Amino acid sequence: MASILTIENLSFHYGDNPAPVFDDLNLSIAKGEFVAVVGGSGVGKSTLLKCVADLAHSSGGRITLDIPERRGSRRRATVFQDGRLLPWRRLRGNVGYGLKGLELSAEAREERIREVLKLTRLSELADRWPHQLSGGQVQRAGIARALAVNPELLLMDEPFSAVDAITRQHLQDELLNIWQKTGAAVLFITHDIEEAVYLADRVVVLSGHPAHVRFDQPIDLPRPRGRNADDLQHLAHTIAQEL
Amino acid sequence: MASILTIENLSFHYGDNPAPVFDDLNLSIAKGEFVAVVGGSGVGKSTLLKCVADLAHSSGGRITLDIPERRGSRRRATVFQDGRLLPWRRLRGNVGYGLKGLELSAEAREERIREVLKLTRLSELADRWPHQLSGGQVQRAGIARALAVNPELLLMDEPFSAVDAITRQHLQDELLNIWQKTGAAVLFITHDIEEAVYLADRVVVLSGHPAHVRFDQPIDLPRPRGRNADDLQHLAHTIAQEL
Amino acid sequence: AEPVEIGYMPIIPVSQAFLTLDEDRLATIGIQDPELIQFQNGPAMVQALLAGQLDIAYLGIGPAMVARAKGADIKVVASNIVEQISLVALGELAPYFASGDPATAFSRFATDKGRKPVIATFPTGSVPDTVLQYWLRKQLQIDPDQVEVIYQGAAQVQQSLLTGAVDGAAILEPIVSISLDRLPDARVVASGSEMFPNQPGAVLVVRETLINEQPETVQALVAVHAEVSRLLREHPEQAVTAVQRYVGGGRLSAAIVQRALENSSAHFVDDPRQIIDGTRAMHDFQAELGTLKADVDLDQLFNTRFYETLAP
Amino acid sequence: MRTQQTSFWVDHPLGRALLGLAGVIAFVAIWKLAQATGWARAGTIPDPFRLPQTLMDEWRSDRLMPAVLSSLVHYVWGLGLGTVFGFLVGALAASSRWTDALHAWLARILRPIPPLAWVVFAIAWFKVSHAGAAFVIAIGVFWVNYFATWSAVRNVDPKYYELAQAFGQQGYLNQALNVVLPASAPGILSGMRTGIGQAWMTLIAAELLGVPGMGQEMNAAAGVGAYEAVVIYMLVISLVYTLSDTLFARFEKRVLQWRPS
Amino acid sequence: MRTQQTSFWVDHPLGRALLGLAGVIAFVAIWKLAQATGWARAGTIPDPFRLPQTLMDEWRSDRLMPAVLSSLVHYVWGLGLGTVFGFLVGALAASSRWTDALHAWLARILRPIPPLAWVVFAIAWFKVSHAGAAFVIAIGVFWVNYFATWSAVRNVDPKYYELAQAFGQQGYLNQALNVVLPASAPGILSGMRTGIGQAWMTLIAAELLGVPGMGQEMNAAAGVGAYEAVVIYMLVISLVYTLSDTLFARFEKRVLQWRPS
Ligand SMILES: Nc1ncnc2c1ncn2[C@@H]1O[C@H](COP(=O)(O)OP(=O)(O)OP(=O)(O)O)[C@@H](O)[C@H]1O
Ligand SMILES: Nc1ncnc2c1ncn2[C@@H]1O[C@H](COP(=O)(O)OP(=O)(O)OP(=O)(O)O)[C@@H](O)[C@H]1O
Ligand SMILES: [Mg+2]
Ligand SMILES: [Mg+2]
Repeated sequence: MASILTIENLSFHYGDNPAPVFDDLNLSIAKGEFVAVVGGSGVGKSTLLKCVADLAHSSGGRITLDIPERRGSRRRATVFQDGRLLPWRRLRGNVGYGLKGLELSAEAREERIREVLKLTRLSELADRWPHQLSGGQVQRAGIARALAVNPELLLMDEPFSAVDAITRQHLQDELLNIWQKTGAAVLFITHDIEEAVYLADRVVVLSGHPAHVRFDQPIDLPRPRGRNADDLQHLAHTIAQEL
Repeated sequence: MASILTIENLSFHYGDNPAPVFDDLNLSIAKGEFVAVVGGSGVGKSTLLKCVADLAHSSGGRITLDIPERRGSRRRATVFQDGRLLPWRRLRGNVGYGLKGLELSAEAREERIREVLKLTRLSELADRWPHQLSGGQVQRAGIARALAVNPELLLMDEPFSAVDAITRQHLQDELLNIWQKTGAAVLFITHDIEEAVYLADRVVVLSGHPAHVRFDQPIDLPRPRGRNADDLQHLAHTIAQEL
Repeated sequence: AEPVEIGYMPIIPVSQAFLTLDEDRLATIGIQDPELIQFQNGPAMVQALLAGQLDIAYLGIGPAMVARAKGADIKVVASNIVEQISLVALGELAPYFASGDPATAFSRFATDKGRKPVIATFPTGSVPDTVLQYWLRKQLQIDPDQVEVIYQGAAQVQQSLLTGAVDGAAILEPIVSISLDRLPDARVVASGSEMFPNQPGAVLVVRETLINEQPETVQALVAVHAEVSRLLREHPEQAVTAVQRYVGGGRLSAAIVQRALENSSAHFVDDPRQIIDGTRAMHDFQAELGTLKADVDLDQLFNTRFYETLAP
Repeated sequence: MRTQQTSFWVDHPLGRALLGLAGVIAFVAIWKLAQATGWARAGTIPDPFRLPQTLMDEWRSDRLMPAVLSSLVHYVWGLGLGTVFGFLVGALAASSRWTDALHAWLARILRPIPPLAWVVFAIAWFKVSHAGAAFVIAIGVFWVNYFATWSAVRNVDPKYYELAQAFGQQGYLNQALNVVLPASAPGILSGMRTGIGQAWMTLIAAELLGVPGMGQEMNAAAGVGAYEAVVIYMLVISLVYTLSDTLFARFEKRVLQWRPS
Repeated sequence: MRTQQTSFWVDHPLGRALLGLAGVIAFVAIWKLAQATGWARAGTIPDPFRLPQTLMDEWRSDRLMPAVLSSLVHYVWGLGLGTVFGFLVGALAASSRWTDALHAWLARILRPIPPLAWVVFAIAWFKVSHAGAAFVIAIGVFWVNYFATWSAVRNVDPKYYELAQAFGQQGYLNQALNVVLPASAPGILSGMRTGIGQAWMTLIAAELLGVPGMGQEMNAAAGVGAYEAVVIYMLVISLVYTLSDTLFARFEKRVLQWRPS
């Protein structure tokens, strides 16, 4: 299948820190593929996401995106690890932040916002300021904002880390739902290996300094998958060994 | 055993929001007890912690702390859900933030900082500014800061949510270690029920609006516990049913 | 036609202006609804003249020279006042003038008090400053370093005298009269005629275009000027109401205004020919001091024709 | 356990007003005392108890209202223009490195020129007119806003730019309106509020130009030692200032309602 | 994919200096043009090409250096005192609701009083002295710092106070030094930088008091129509200002090195 994202020989280091985070990293994601990335804290997962989202200047290598522009949707959208709501917009305004410029009618916009708020179970809080939300609510708002723009490539940085188990399962299933419906590719960073195996087509393990792809495990389990199925648990165990 | 913390008929609502988060909440923690709190996103776990840490003004009820002052340690210390490092202090300075006023010699202070940095595996990053840290590193710094003051009551708000599985296990075990050595009481908020069961003497489930203690499960498993032991899994399952 | 613009400063030396601005007198001159602009200092007035504003202006001879030198097409058609600057001394300094030769007063003061007397005046190059310097150097013929001169604006000189921050000031009316009124031990220790005989003060200037286009208006203006000058000389008490309205924004008591006018009455000299020599002397002295930056052609500054028509 | 403590004195508007009044009364008492005990020489500072009389005099002689109205014209225009341009230039300089480099030296040359020196140029350009006075006032206000805006815009947390970039909102104007402006609003508004006072501070200097107004009246009154009148004009200015400052504080609070407090 | 773009003109110090120079040259060109074409009336604005000669004159006649030195005394003291007190009062008012309420009215009364009006009081209190001039300068600087500090302290995110509370660091001084001060440093420093320019802007007014210095020389030169000399003094002031501003910008950068950029 055609690659939607190709990372070749990527190298990167933070301005004042000469030690590179990556030095010759390679990764590609096919159209419609769900790739999960796991790895130790500080290995460079968020940095990788930043590079893909074009928020950081790589010092070498190439990142190629092969995504056509489509009306009403962005090529990429990012769920940040730190939530990153604009404190001067109410929740509704934050969720709709990416919609400007998408050539949507006002109703279509409203509809999208309503939809993602419902999906993330935030509808009742739409008029709150960000500082009036709990940690998990902020995180869900970040997810809603990214889903609202209907992206072709969805970049998610530990999107479910701050929500309770029930909400998490709900959001996982909604995400799979959307992914299957829209055919978007997903780059999903998580610390929860079972989550990775439950969701992804492929789990990539990053490790080392500078970081490289240590392990790349296709998950061929049929969908819908059972969360506690033995084969899933087994795969998760295999991957955990590689961490 | 004597209660170190007693919450009686606590009621609370946020300034501009008339709907109470709690209305008649009761909870107590014995000296040296490890209590885990689980509950849905937005139910009021962080708010409860804030009340106990005396960071919020309750609108009714009583919170009694029965902790004597001890030289070289604080009565309470908090690990915030959002990390909350001071951006103008380097990591080392953040970790040592609570030590001032504890009547420790300069060497003893240095020693404590060194110890907790080592424990949270941050020693090499001690001279970084907070904005130069990854999400998990910020979270670990928050943990280190709280451990450094050697508290009698440790309040932790989803302290391990942003670290990878390996680091998480390491930190869990270090926490248990410290808990057993110091005899401190711990109020531990988490979304991971297995984690709660693995760590705690008692798991408390909060739910409802206003929130109340829906379920209070003592965990009588002998320590050290096996992470994948059947009885642990079984208890976790029971609790998950209550969520 | 555009209204005639008349500029003035609200000070006693241009008292003629306040009398002239009376409705009836303006009608005689043939000026209807003039635009009046009140200035707080000379430099602003010079700039306004240079910028092409003001058809008629009452201002000090110093600013008039500067404006002319900088290229403003103005002519002095009449004088307002001469010898209007006096030296006011306060309690500590005044006795030294009463008890002996003024030329040694400052040194005797310095010997007794162990410090130089402090005299306030307007900024370097201003008329009061020039007069003070002239007095020290030419009249008393003493070393000007015997006194410490400080340079201030009108409000500050006033305040310095009242608070005793200085020992004296070379200054104009009405500050002289106010000081004498409020400070019982203040004295005028040198009058204008002693400090700089025939020293020119404020003048009436008219723009050349006005002279060329409406000579009859200018003639009438000068005639009225002469008339009110005579009034000021002979019956200063009759001018009090008009002057009081302008000087100090109308906040001075009639008594002080009257005192100031009476003190000055002999100095309201309106004949421009009488100040030509004084102006030259002043110009030369300023050149000597180096405070005169502008090169002014004095022959071009005066236009005595209108006054001569009145009093050949 | 802490409970919500409120105090009448600092929380209730009336309490605050009374405290404020207490501050003013203490000030006037010290003033009168200085005057009465002769600690300050007679005649050198005004007598607070003679102020009401002076106010009546100024009012009756028809000097007060025209001066207030004329000064208000200078104030409103000067403040408006100074604020708008200070904000625009500051924002432009902080957000475009080219503009910044191009004007950096010039700003440093022009910045310290005092309002009194600008008066000379104001006359050359605007003659003696309300426009000239407004110009001089605008200069003073300009720099305060310029620096406040520049600094506030420079201090915007880069993580918000990342966000804008990530959601395709990086058009200059879009980013300016949706990110830079709200993020720097606290600093910018603080500068504007400083400017509201700065404009009055420059009033005397501006009206030395020769245009009528409260500055001119103050100067004239000081020139003849009428210090009570000077104080009256100051108090009138304070009154107008207090009004505008209070209004602006309200506005500021509304705009910044998103802040946690 | 973006790559790190650097441009000689805006990144290299030399490039920036050249751009800055270009800005100044353009300015002088417009000025000379205005003068030469008579767009500005003859005599109303000085001739830029005669400035070097004037500079030599001022230097040789031994007026320049004493004036510079004397003004520097006023400047340093005025700026120093104004900054320190503005900062202290602003910080106190913002952090204690009692102080705030007590002084709120008084501040609003005193705030708009112009430096020129303060000169009158300066004479009464300090006679004609350097102290008086420094006082007048300090007033102008005071308010700028007062507002900047007040606003910066008020805008500190409350989550940091929570943190201080949670770790037993709530002593007033401790919290001030470890939380309030660093959190509000960007705003406070921006105010201080504004004050560095403000102090020079108040110089003429301050020296109207009667103390020698550049302000007085400018005033005298303007009085006799020596506009070139006025410009020379302005340029000298600009030079000193540029130096102090540059030094302060360095200092600011050091203090704020913790900021992401
Ligand atoms: N400042 C505030 N003003 C108003 N409501 C608030 C404020 N802070 C939190 N809330 C609301 O109070 C409720 C409890 O919040 P809290 O942060 O305690 O939740 P939580 O249990 O910690 O959730 P999470 O697991 O998502 O962190 C939430 O519904 C939240 O929206
Ligand atoms: N601005 C910065 N300057 C210097 N180093 C940085 C900066 N930001 C991150 N780093 C370092 O780069 C490394 C990779 O960071 P990154 O945020 O990508 O980690 P991560 O894999 O997302 O970790 P986590 O799971 O903890 O979020 C870390 O060691 C971190 O300390
Ligand atoms: Mg990360
Ligand atoms: Mg929470």
